[in-house]
Amino acid sequence: MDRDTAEHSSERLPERTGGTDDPVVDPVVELVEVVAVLGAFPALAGATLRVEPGEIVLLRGPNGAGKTTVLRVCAGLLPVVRGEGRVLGLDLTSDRDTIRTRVGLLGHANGLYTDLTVSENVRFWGATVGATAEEVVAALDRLALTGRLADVPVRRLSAGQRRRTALACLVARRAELWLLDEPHAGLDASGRDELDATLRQAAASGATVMVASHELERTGALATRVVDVVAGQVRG
Amino acid sequence: MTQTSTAPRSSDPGPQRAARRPGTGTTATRVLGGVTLVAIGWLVAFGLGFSPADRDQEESVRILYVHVPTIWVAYVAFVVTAVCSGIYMFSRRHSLGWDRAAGASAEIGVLFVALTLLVGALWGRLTWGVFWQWDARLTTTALLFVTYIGYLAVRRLGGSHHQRARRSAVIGMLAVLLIPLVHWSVRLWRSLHQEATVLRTDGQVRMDGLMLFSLFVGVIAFTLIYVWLMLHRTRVMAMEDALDDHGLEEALAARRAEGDRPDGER
Amino acid sequence: MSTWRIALLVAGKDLRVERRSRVVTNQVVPFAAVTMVMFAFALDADAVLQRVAPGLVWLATLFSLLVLVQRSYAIETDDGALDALRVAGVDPAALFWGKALALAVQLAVLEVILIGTAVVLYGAEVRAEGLVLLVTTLVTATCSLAVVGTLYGGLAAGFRGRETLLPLLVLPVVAPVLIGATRAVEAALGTVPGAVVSEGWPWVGLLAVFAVAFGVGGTLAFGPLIDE
Amino acid sequence: MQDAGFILGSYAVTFGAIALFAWITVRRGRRLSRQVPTDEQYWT
Repeated sequence: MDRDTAEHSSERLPERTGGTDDPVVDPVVELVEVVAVLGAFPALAGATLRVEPGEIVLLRGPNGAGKTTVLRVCAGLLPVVRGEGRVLGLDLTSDRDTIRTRVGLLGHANGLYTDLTVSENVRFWGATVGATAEEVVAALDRLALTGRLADVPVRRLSAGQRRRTALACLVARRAELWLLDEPHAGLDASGRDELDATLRQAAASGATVMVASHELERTGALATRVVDVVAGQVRG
Repeated sequence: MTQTSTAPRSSDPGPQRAARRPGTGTTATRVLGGVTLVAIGWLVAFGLGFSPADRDQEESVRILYVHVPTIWVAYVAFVVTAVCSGIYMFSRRHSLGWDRAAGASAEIGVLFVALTLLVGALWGRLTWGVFWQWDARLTTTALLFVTYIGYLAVRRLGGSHHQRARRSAVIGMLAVLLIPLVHWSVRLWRSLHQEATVLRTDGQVRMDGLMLFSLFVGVIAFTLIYVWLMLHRTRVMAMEDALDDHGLEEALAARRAEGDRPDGER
Repeated sequence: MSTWRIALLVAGKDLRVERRSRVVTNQVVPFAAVTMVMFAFALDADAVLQRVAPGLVWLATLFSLLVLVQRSYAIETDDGALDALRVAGVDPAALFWGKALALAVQLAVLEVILIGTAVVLYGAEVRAEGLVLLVTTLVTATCSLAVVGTLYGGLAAGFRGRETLLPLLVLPVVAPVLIGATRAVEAALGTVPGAVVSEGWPWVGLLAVFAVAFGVGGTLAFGPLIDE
Repeated sequence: MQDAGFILGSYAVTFGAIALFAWITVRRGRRLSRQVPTDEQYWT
């Protein structure tokens, strides 16, 4: 688990670790005919997907197609019922615990403690993976959550500001694979620009990004590749 | 492997299906069932007929021959639940068969404890004049009953089979740990506050040979009942699980067909 | 990060949420106090109340425990934080101990308040020679209740109907704690005529065994319980 | 027999309840085994 800790500038985002040791570039995500269920419902009825390092992949599809489930499976949250999956070179059935420490997921819910302030939330989530104080400050800067805003309890924020706080938590967590579920929802124009910039920068510094969205005109420009999700099936 | 075994059956299902009566029974369980019925007959004959009345308890001692074996077998059932849970959790294969055995055993155990409490209340009314006494053993048994009701509730929480198995295995192992703890605490509780009369709620009656033999027949009969019920209940559970899996298969096909419709995007 | 540092982080977070939201202070403590008053209405005799005061204190604590556990997991599930904790790869054992620690702190405060209430309302008296026993009992009973509450609360957290499932699971399990803590406090306060302080110590032993058993169980089993 | 009602009653309750449980189990088994493919029924 030695991460690259050299020289943290405020603008720098995490580097993928696997690449330096391993010259052969493995795919970050590799799903083969993966089936996952929510209760008794097969939300994912066969997903085959390959994502290379540094890509920004857009998962496109109508509501209920299974986009969220793809992300939750890749985060190691939902078990793979059938098929095979590897994330960051680790098996999705046997190494889920390790995978979880190395990916970051922004789901429908923000995963924030609404009674705590913005900075307290970011500090807490950063601390769960051992982020330093500077990294937390950098993450807050990155999403323009500075000044008075940083000390406001999350329950008093707008939906867009909460989304930005959740993103800052994600930045502080230094994930190697970013999984974002409708990240633009609720953001205003400037928030969207900040989000896009953050994601581009993450990808540029070696992280891989998967975004589920139905706002094509917004995410289409950002994504390096678009993958369709239809009726629980993914081919890409 | 499954393919080779299913092929001949599906090609020629007629005679095979006709030969076998549908259900969870096999020749072995039918024989076992017969033996169990004979044992129950013996128990009734000895318990109600041949065995003598007790000096103190008089005729009411006859209740003992069903009362004591039910609680003994219930304890065995809960230990089996814990052992099967442990095997499920710690074995490499995490075979669901162990989980189903644990669940079936707990169900039967709960049934037997319920019967113990019910019959015990009847007996208590006869010998003490009241249905319930806050005696150590009664209290422990009542708590045991509620604890395993909770275990069965956890089994019904939903989710995948393995989720159910993991959760209930944890609860099953903790619950069996609780038995000595509860027993000890309740014993201590009552021993410090001695009742005026020492009540006898257990089988610690001085017994003559025939009474002891009747009790022995009772234990045999109830153990056989337990085994017979276990066999059938685990098989029913296996089919319930299989039906669930089958439901998933159909749901998968339906989900895939949804995407293949011509108006689909692809 | 080590398990203990994460546990302290989680506990600190829980306590900070409480300090900000004041749900326990403004709702659970009054609830417990009202319960104590209701007991007095139900058992309308001074002598009886004084005698059963320790039992009523622990009964009120148990009811409050259920509410505290619900609250402890409500803050995790309200905005999907429990999922986020799992994705963050937080060690389940650390999560268990963190939440148990925060719960224990809240319970301890509540118990002190309840004993104070018993002194005022029921006429129970804290005697000097029983003070060590009283404090030790409070600490061990609190640990027992906190680990059991955290363990079963985690199991019930993700489900509809958890409000009813939790009491069904927890109450039979904590019966030994209720018995043991009640008897130990009776011995410490001398509410029962002829009670000697030394009679209370075996009960503290029982509580300690209980706390250790469920502490170990929770450390090992919390992961499978909260995972999907 | 003295107290015959209680004694016979407790025998009847015990075996009655067990028989009921057994009957429900077997009946459910019959119904399910028609729906579940034979190769899933490992005891056959």
